[in-house]
Amino acid sequence: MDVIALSAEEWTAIRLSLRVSIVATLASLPFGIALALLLARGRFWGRSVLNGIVHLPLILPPVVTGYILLILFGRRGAIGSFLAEQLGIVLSFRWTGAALACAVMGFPLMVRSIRLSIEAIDAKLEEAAGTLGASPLFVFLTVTLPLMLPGVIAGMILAFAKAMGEFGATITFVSNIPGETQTLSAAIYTFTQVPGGDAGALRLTLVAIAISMLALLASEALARVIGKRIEGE
Amino acid sequence: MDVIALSAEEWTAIRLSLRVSIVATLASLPFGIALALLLARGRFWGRSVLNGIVHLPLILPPVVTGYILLILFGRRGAIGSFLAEQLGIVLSFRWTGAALACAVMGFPLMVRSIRLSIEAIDAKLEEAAGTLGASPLFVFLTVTLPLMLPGVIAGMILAFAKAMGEFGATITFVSNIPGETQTLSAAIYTFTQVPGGDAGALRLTLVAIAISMLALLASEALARVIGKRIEGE
Amino acid sequence: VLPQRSDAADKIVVFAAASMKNALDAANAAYLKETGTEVTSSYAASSALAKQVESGAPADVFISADLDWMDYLAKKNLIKADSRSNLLGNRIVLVAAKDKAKPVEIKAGFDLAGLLGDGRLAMGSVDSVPAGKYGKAALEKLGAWSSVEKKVAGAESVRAALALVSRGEAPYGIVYETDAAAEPGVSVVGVFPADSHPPIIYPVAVLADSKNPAASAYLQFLKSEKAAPFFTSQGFTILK
Amino acid sequence: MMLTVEARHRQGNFALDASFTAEGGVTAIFGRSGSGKSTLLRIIGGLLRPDSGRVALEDRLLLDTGARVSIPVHRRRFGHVFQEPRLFPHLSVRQNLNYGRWFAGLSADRSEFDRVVDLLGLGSLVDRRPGRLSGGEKQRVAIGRALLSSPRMLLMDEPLSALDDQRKAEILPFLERLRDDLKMPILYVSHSVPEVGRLADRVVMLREGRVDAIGTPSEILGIASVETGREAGSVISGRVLRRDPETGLFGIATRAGEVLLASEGLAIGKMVRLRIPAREVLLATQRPEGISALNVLEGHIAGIVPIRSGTMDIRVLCGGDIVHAQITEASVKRLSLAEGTHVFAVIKTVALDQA
Amino acid sequence: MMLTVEARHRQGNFALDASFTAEGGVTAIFGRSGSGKSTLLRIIGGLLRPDSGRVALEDRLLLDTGARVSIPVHRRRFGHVFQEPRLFPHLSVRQNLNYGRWFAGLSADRSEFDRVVDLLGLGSLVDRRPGRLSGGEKQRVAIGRALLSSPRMLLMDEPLSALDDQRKAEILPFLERLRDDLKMPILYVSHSVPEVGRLADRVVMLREGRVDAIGTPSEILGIASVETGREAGSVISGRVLRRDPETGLFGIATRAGEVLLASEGLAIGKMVRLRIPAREVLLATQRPEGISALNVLEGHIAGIVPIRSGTMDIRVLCGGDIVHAQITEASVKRLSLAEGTHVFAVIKTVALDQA
Ligand SMILES: Nc1ncnc2c1ncn2[C@@H]1O[C@H](COP(=O)(O)OP(=O)(O)OP(=O)(O)O)[C@@H](O)[C@H]1O
Ligand SMILES: Nc1ncnc2c1ncn2[C@@H]1O[C@H](COP(=O)(O)OP(=O)(O)OP(=O)(O)O)[C@@H](O)[C@H]1O
Ligand code: MOO
Ligand SMILES: [Mg+2]
Ligand SMILES: [Mg+2]
Repeated sequence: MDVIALSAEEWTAIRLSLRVSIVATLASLPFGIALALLLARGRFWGRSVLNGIVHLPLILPPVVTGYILLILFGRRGAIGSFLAEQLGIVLSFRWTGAALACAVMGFPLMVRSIRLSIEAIDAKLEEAAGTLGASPLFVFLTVTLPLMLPGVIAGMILAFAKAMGEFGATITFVSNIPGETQTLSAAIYTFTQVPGGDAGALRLTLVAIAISMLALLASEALARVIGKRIEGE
Repeated sequence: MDVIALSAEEWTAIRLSLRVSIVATLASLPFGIALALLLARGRFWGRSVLNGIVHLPLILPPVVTGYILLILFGRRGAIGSFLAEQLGIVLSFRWTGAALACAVMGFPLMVRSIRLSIEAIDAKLEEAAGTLGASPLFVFLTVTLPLMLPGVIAGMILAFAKAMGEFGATITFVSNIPGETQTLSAAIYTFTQVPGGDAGALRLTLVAIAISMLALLASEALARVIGKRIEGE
Repeated sequence: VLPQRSDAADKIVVFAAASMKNALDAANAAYLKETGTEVTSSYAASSALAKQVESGAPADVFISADLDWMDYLAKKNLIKADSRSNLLGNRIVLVAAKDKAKPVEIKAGFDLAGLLGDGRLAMGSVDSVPAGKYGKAALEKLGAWSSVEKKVAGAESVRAALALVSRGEAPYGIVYETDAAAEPGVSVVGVFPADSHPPIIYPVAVLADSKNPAASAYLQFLKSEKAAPFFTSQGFTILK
Repeated sequence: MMLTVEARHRQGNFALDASFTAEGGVTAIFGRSGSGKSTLLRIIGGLLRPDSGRVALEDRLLLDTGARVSIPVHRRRFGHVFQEPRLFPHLSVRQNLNYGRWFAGLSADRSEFDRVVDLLGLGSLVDRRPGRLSGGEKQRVAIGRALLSSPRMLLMDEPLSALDDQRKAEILPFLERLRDDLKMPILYVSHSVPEVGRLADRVVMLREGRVDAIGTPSEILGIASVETGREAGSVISGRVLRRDPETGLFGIATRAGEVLLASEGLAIGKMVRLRIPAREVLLATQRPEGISALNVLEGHIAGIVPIRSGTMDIRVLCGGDIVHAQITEASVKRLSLAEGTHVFAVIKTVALDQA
Repeated sequence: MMLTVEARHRQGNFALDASFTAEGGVTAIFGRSGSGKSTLLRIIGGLLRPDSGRVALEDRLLLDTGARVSIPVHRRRFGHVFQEPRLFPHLSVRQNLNYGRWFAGLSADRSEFDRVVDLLGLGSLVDRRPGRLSGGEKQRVAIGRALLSSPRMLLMDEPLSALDDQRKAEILPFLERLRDDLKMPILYVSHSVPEVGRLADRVVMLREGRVDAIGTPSEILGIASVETGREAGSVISGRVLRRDPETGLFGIATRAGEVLLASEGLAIGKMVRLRIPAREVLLATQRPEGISALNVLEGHIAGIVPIRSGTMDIRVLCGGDIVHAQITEASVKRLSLAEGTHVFAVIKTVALDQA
């Protein structure tokens, strides 16, 4: 099975993709939950605008998102230069930038899923928790959060899968540097751009599918366990 | 406001994008609902595999999805030749093909949202409907479907937004033919590929944002109306 | 392993048009063997790479698939003007699916529209993909453009255009000779005369921000006899 | 209409193993919390397929796990009032009420709708959504929804527990009419002895998933068991004999003698059932004089059973009916009551319920 | 502990405008379905902010819409038992029960947990999820959860309506102990007159969002109003005087004379309240002999009020207490009862409830 013998560079791309996808998913999770809460429960002016902004990465061609990221978070970008100078965080042409791009691209998917779950929660249970002495934060942690878990899981898996498949914004923002920003998807893309690259593209595609299937299966199993726990009512 | 003066070609791309996105969203909806039901309620062998396949377009780089579509639905593709010969449906180089590509790319998002909503439905209500004499189909139409509406709307808006932003799979599958398959996204992309195209890209990007924002606002308003109707419990 | 701004010396970072991957990977391997200097290449669309250079990418060398994006950087003084040269050339050819291939004489006034019938002409997108721009120029020069314009299917890349032809979606396509040579599903049925379109040139330059002293040596290597076989074997022509 | 039920089912630690038959009328299912009442109703209604069992209504087989027969819920057409309201949140009260009528074919009779809405006091609520109703209002809508679905049978799981006494007093006669006029079989889960005594033709007592006892209300509820607590009593039946034009009281001829009853609109000649709470029956060894109670039944003591410390259940055989009286041990001693003693059972007219 | 409530609130067509004060003990909220009971509890509990209003417990201001004061729910620490169970579906029964204890600080006393679990019969259920409980079991967990949260006050919305009589009989004394020993104020919504008569120190009668009447149970429930229906009665109080060693009955000294009561574990000298259902009181013009009823109170008729056709409410002033009797009009005529008539109120010992 020569097809599946992977080169060292390819292994690097796989490891990198995993790292990027996992970091992108986990790092965006708190923001995703916060925004989903804000959009589901908040009643403030500009809610629609915020909702629109969250959806932008979905609406725009990935290349455009990539350019916007480059302009904002690049070395010379408004936010990028601030992060670099004040916090020492450099995103441009780093794997962290790839993670940012993936996170941004998956963000609308994550927020929507979580928001849907929040909206399905019976507010009466939160009331009941309050009467038992739980402060709003505690109610959130012990009632709201566990009950929105199905949405959180769905959102995470969508974001992870998106991160595994995303390359348009990534390659535009942080380029396609092996070992640093060349994710699995970017590697696949590169293969599709050269003569005779099909076999390579196929091989890496199978790897991408295998990884994501494992993630999917794990998430389904997790969701089942949670579902079984809640079950009935 | 020269920036916003759009050429006739651009208007064509906008109209096309709207048509493609709307058709993609609506045409995939019944399949999306059916699959979401199957995944949420079905207990059959191969459920995980099916779930994986639905997620594939998310995981794979869009170019790869485009190639796969080409192989399957192209003139000589297994499905494409069948459709062309038996049903007279030609997808390649047609806007219908673009709609197919957009539908496929948005499908995992739609299915996930709907599935999440189905899983949040209280099965006790469906039981109650049954005791009142409603057959399973009727229960579905009068109880399940209305209660999963929030997820259906969320899924449709995600799919629509994705369709507006999608171009990788589309251009690979049906190319970039002005008036036939050149969507707004493809036009934006084209602008980004020529030096000095930034102004054009910006202009069309603003149009894309405006359209999607309108769709978002409409969907939010719709969801609010439904939410108000259900409210309480 | 983090690519620091390349004043960290020994490692060279090249931003190159995606279509050069096969040739450049081979050349880089040879360069490493010869000098012990590692070259990392980032392959993407020339447009993206140019914009990245503009926003401070840590690259030393840029190889563009057309002159436009190199000019774009030159205008902004982002390349070392004296290092710029035209590295490679290419040709565009007319291809057809292998089983349907019949030689076509490409000359002024040739009836491409007739050949296509109600089929499509696959080529790189004529506004955004360099091969598409060259193809359009050639067709205009040969007087065929107006009759085939409506039949053009603009693909996202030359590779995608090739796939359209080899899959039988389109009867004919215009692609680079380099790509056509490597695709078993298609045959070259005609070569566009060199004078029918602006010269197809892959320019190369060291970037203005590069502090890597090895960059110019690497450029010399690319232009040398030692590197030439890697390019010619992929179908590129060496420009002197 | 004969209902035959046989069901064995295990859920978690709980095992149901119950069988009974019930012929027409109201069958009350009685039992402590967790004894399997709702589970039994779910099985009969077709919502739960038991591990093994058989359910038949008249000659129609609804479930037979052995023969692999199982008529689906919606074809059983049993109006099911659940323990919680289960209203459709996306439909208005009116739509909820009408839901079952869609499937009931021609019963689209508006007067029926109006009658039920009126009975349940839902008039001002029909255009509201269930989310904006009070607890009792929801429960009433649930009852109405089941009633309006033209069911072949009613399965009611504590339907009146959230309602005030006055509303109960309005709904109970309606259920009685269903029972009597439409001959609709009703399975009725309740913890309320007065309700059961009044409605039920038959009581099935469940204990930990098994049928502990089955019989008429007077047989089951007369036994002052742990389950029935202080609400034990007797149920006797008789025919309406006359109406005293002066007092307006009805005279009911029972086997124990004539009994006076305050009621409204009883037809002469009609059979009625009377519930006599055991704790409200006084016993006297001589016919009491100058006393407000109008009903004095003569009989002999047929049995004395201690119920709880200091309290006895005395069965008095009057004519052919058994009247239970709960009195203190002290009184038993003081009056030297024993089996065979000739006694008068004194029952206040207002204490009598039409059952 | 004095609770002051004033609330005006409009929701849909319904307008609440209620104010009352309640000092310690149990305050029953009584009223028909839809009269605003749950809404009032929600306002007091801090779950609903009324259009305008004021709520204070002792000297602690909890809500004052005028002064823009509103203590959030979780700082009020009022144990709230809702009309529906509202259990946390993702937590086990044990975790549900323990939920409030996290916030109750040091009350992490296991014996308290065991006691409540025992009282409510939840022993075998603690490791289950709420989705797998019966209706009554859920309601019991909800009660336990509120009790275990060390509340400053209890708001109970029909807590016992889904429970069987025996379970009620076990829980009620526990609530009485909370009332008496911990002096915990309890607001108790119920449709059950016996429950209210037994528990409540005070009854607030709501009608269409307004306080219709407020007073002691005997004042309110003695009025045989539409709302209380047939369960009207009197509540009198007295001191435990002695225990008859032979019969085991307790003698209670009331202002109306000595009354015998069958009960368990009453301490000599303790104050108790007795509920006398009006329909169970017989009136006699001469002292009855040879009768099983042990309690005969002597008095004069203080008033006669017709309740419904054919039935009268007779107020008998015995000593200083009013005892209500419901008897038929026919009996009133036959015995020539009128205001001032000297009568004997005959009450069976078993009919007496300790309230
Ligand atoms: N969310 C709401 N919007 C509008 N009206 C409401 C809402 N919730 C309740 N109501 C109405 O307010 C009134 C009082 O409701 P509440 O729940 O307080 O009644 P309740 O006395 O507790 O009745 P029950 O005994 O049936 O539980 C009812 O008429 C009800 O229909
Ligand atoms: N889904 C379930 N899984 C396991 N056990 C269950 C489930 N549902 C109910 N039970 C158990 O089955 C027994 C019978 O439940 P059921 O609901 O029939 O009781 P019930 O008689 O209706 O009680 P209640 O009067 O409290 O409503 C109970 O012990 C309950 O704990
Ligand atoms: O008049 Mo009665 O018989 O005591 O109710
Ligand atoms: Mg039950
Ligand atoms: Mg209520």
